[in-house]
Amino acid sequence: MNLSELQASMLRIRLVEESIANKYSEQKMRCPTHLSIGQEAIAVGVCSNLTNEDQVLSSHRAHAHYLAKGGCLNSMLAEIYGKVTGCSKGMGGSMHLIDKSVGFMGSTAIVGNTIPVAVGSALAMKIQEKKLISCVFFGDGATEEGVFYESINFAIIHNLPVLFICENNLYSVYSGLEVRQPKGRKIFEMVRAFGIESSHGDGNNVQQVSDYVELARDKILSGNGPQFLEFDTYRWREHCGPNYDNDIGYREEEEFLEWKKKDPLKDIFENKDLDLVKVLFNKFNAEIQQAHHFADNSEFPSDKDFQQIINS
Amino acid sequence: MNLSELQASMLRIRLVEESIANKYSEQKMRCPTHLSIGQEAIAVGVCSNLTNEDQVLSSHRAHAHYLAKGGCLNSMLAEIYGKVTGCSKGMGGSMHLIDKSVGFMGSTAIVGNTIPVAVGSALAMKIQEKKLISCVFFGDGATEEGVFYESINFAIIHNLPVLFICENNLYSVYSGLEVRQPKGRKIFEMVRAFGIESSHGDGNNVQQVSDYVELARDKILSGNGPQFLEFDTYRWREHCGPNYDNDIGYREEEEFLEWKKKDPLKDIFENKDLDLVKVLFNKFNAEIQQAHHFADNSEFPSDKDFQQIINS
Amino acid sequence: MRKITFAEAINEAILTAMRESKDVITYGLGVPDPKGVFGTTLGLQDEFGEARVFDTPTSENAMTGVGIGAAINGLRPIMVHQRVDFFLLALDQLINNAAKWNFMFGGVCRVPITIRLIVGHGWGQGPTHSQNLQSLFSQIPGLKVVIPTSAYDAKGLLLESIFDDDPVIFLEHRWLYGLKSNVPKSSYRIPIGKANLVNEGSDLTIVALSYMTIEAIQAIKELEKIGVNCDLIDLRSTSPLDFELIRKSVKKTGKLIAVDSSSKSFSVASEIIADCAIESYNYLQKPPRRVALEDAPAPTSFGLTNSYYNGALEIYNEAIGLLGIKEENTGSKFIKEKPHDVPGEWFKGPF
Amino acid sequence: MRKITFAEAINEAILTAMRESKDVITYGLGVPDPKGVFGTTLGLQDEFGEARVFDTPTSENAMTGVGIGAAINGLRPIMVHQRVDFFLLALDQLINNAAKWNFMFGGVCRVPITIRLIVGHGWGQGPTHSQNLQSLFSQIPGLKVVIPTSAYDAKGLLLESIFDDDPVIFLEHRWLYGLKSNVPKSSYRIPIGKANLVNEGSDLTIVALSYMTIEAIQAIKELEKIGVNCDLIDLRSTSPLDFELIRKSVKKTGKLIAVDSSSKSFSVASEIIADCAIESYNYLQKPPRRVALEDAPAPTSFGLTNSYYNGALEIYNEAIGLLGIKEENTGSKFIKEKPHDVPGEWFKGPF
Ligand SMILES: Cc1ncc(C[n+]2csc(CCOP(=O)(O)OP(=O)(O)O)c2C)c(N)n1
Ligand SMILES: Cc1ncc(C[n+]2csc(CCOP(=O)(O)OP(=O)(O)O)c2C)c(N)n1
Ligand SMILES: [Mg+2]
Ligand SMILES: [Mg+2]
Repeated sequence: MNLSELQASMLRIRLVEESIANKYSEQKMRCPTHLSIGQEAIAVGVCSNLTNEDQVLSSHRAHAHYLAKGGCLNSMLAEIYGKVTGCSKGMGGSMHLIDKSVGFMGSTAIVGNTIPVAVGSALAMKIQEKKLISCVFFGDGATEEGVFYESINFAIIHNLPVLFICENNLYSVYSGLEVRQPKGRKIFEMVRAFGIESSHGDGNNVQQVSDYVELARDKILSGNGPQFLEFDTYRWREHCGPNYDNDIGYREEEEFLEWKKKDPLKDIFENKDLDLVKVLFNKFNAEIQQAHHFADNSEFPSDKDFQQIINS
Repeated sequence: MNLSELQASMLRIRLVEESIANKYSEQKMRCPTHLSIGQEAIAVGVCSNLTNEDQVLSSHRAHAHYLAKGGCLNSMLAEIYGKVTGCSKGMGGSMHLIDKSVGFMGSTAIVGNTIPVAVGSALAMKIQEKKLISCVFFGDGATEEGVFYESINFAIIHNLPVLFICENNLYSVYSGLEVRQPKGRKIFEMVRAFGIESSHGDGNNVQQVSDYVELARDKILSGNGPQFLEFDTYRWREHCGPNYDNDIGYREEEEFLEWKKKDPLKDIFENKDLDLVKVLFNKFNAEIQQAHHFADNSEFPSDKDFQQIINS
Repeated sequence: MRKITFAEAINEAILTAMRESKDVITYGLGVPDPKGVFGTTLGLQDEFGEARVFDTPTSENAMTGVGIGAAINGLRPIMVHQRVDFFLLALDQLINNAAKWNFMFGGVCRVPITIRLIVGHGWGQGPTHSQNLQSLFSQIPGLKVVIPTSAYDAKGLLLESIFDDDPVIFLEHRWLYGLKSNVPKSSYRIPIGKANLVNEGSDLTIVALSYMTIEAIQAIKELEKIGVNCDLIDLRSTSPLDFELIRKSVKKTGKLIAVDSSSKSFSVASEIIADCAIESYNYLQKPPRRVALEDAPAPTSFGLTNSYYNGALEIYNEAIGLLGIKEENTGSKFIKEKPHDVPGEWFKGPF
Repeated sequence: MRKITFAEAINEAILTAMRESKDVITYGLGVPDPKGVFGTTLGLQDEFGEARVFDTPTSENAMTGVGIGAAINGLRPIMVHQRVDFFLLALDQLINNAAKWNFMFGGVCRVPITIRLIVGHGWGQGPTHSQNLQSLFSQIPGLKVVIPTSAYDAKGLLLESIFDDDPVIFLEHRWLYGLKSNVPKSSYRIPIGKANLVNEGSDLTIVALSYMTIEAIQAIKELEKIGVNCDLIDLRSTSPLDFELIRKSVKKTGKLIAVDSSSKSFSVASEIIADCAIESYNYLQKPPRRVALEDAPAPTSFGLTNSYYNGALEIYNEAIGLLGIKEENTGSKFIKEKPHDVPGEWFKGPF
């Protein structure tokens, strides 16, 4: 994928997320919803290096990962609308996305708890002698869970094909790093001391992310063991929900503006070829509008659907 | 405490443990019992630097820590015999020792789960503005539990007066380090990357242990934050129970003999002043015999005692 | 007397306790943040400082152990989690340590910790943000489990819990937060283990808890209209559980409906019915009934939650079913003025 | 037919499963060590290699998640823990993930993991090495909970569990390990959810599980001597629970005793009695009874465990109490030839 394809993919995700933000107040998407606006480069930079058989697991903030991996947009929006056409048939909502056909194996709502699951996927790949990797996305907050540490430990011992991607956006809900982690902690350096190869990059630079991941995937597949990458980034909107919340006092407007300058999409917005950009906008917006239409007009799951799932 | 006091304390612990091993087959000590024979230097070196108000928490292998901290011998043996005169009135057995009068705050049977408790003790000391430290003993196996990592993280953030003592005896039950931790892992180096000051020493050299702990305690009390010490050592007998088990195949007799040469008590056994050694032996053996007598002749807790405890 | 919300009552209880004793500390992820755990911890850090009120890493298990360590040293920690579900990470510390500590050390070391856990409901909270685990906690000897309904009870029970010398699980249903009742400004306590007889009647005993009590109140009002008068017992705590009051009531009415917010098997409602069968066998005139959820995880979709959850209507229907009243005779209706998945019109998501 | 022990039957079930399908893997702390988890995992690593049979770090929570990840990729992991109690560290992975995974992804992703948990008993196992948590697991929708008694059942049920497509908690009572029964060498399966009618009689229904079934068998033999004939039902699994067989039996006998190895409140015994009160009300001739432990942690001391635990004698006494038979008429005795805290003469500790 060349630079403009990466950018197109980011733009599509941004527009999907903004459409959700815009329509959230219609109160048809009735579930907790964590937007990735501002963090698109990591999802795209990572997934552009994965095949459909490589696997991804993710967290509560999963939309970008799901879409970057190639997850079906209609199914994602329908899931957020709670419809039976959703990827989880309406059982899971925004925090429980899955599209096995493209190797997106699931996202869950409990911080950190897909990390060992991804390691287990890698274990299966190793036992089944597949030349694939398993990749898991999580935030800076998730690295505080003991299971994070336990999972990496096990992955190293068994030399498993797993890529850990930490999206460090400085916050866990409204709590900054200073109340959650030691001063000066560099996550990627700490984990290196666990015994895993690890690097750190600019999470708003899609090309850099992609380059790091390409290298990491190669290392994994040539038997160098699990790899860890930490990327700095920033969430633009509130932790959960569609709004901006720099006014409520847990972070400064300046900090936000500083990061907005580093918008992963800035190259596209500053692109001279306005026509090309316009074409992309129109194409994606049409697709997105259609997907909302699909979701909105789909049926809710019936009690029979529910029974079928719990009794299957 | 000068060298010979440290040695005397180790000898006393060794003799207590051997008395338990010798009498275990009488089937009066009816509970899982984890002996510390071979590991006495760490317990003694650490506790000789603690005051009665400093606190200690420990694990399933707690006899040495309890005795080194000054815990009552009669109460410990009575507890192992399941008697109401035991430190836990017979409710807990060998794995649940407590003697609050000397700051021994408890030992438990679940690997790693007193580590955060010790951090909580340190938190209380900080809030209550006491110039004390909290100290926790655990094995190499316990460092694999996520709660170990979480606890150190929190202790660093809050700069708590806690001393972590890792007794690395190479095994978790019958499992060697190679199946549990990455090759080349140095626990004390890994935790340094968490953000805690950390060192590593010879756990069979009581003077070295004591020197390290003296320094660490000073650092903690002068506000330098929590400290971590890893000591190498070796368990001589089976994981749980009174026997030797080098024959069953999880470790080599040579390894054992190698470590036996490093017996923390070798100075005392090689001491020229045979009379002094004899006096100590006799004194301790008399005390220990009396303590077994006390324990053996104490009453079991009654159902009334049990009811009183659960309804208190 | 002034009316305040359940959330305000919780906040006031903590403020009161922290003023009464410097041993009380409050912590948890988000405790000092601008939202203050749905308003329940607002103002605490300002008044009591960062040593006694603090945020935490996402480390549920260690933070529980830390609370235990503080508690055995004379502090009275209050730990808060935004959802019960997150606390499943801490069950080793809860069950192997907190619940057993005083026992396993022969009664010489109490653990006065209070663990506030919020139960999610509606607006797509789904399978891992709306579990009702009261019977899981209640089955562990050594724990107390408190589950208030009214703002008045919330304040009095939380104060009692904080000053109780044993570990207390304090379960707060998200939908109660906006409900108001008369709450004295003073410091008062409600004993743990005494249920509340919310309504008296001789035809039927209904036992409920937490938010389900609110639904049951609606149901018994409609039942009154058709001449059915109920004892309504709000449990207030599920461990200890006030079997005595229930037995007394069943002795009078001969009929029992146990209402629970959890799935039905192995529920608090099951325990109540079991006790009734054992202890009140001679007074029971009809088979008891259980109003509880199907044994399934909670679905997320708005299209499913209406039939998944029970409310006043289901309680009402079980009551008339039990009493043998034909449904067509009643004509009763429970019209919902708001979507079924929000606690009130004011709620617009997202959690 | 040859007789083998419960432990040998477990071992044979795993061997059989691993030969039948290369998807089956077995892991846990100590699995390949010389003791082989009380003999149940001996020989596995030799035959199937280090990729499919391996030891683990003491990381219960992650190792459960790893099993889930392997399971959603088509493997059938068997995870082993030497004690149930240690597994409390893993309840987030169990309850929030394994139990709900297939549901919360709309039924497209099953989790065929089997989790073997050993229940300690006696010889000072005490508060954190002998918990009986079957009702804790059973109350979680999405889990199956299997709890075999005989060696025959152990093999057939474990094979069924391994090849079941949902997560199964497999509870093995330590005292059953040495008991022998006829076990075919062949691969056979016993369906999960069907209880076993161990004995037929029309006077009384006794429902038991796991080791308590062994005690109940002794009790009913003595009861027979005084002319009391019992239906004895061994549950085999507590989720799903075979209510149908129990209802059928109670319809015949009109009397029920539910025997459990856990503390009494919120127990499996409670659930059985609740169901009986609801569904078999019209057939119940007497108040049902529960034989279960006091609501307290397990004490360690030999001086307490005798009265803490129930056995054949307590079951016998509840039976004659329920039937209104005067005790002095019976003269029955349950003489113990061994100390009460060991499974047999051969047992000399330490765990
Ligand atoms: C175990 C657990 N604890 C707490 C929460 C509440 N919670 C939801 S998202 C979140 C933030 C986690 O921060 P991070 O991992 O950095 O992800 P981010 O939201 O920043 O993307 C928290 C604490 C949860 N869902 N699970
Ligand atoms: C959570 C938990 N997992 C497993 C066990 C079983 N177990 C008891 S002691 C022990 C060994 C732990 O090794 P280590 O921490 O190195 O201590 P050591 O026995 O070597 O002193 C284990 C695994 C336990 N008690 N608790
Ligand atoms: Mg973050
Ligand atoms: Mg060790």
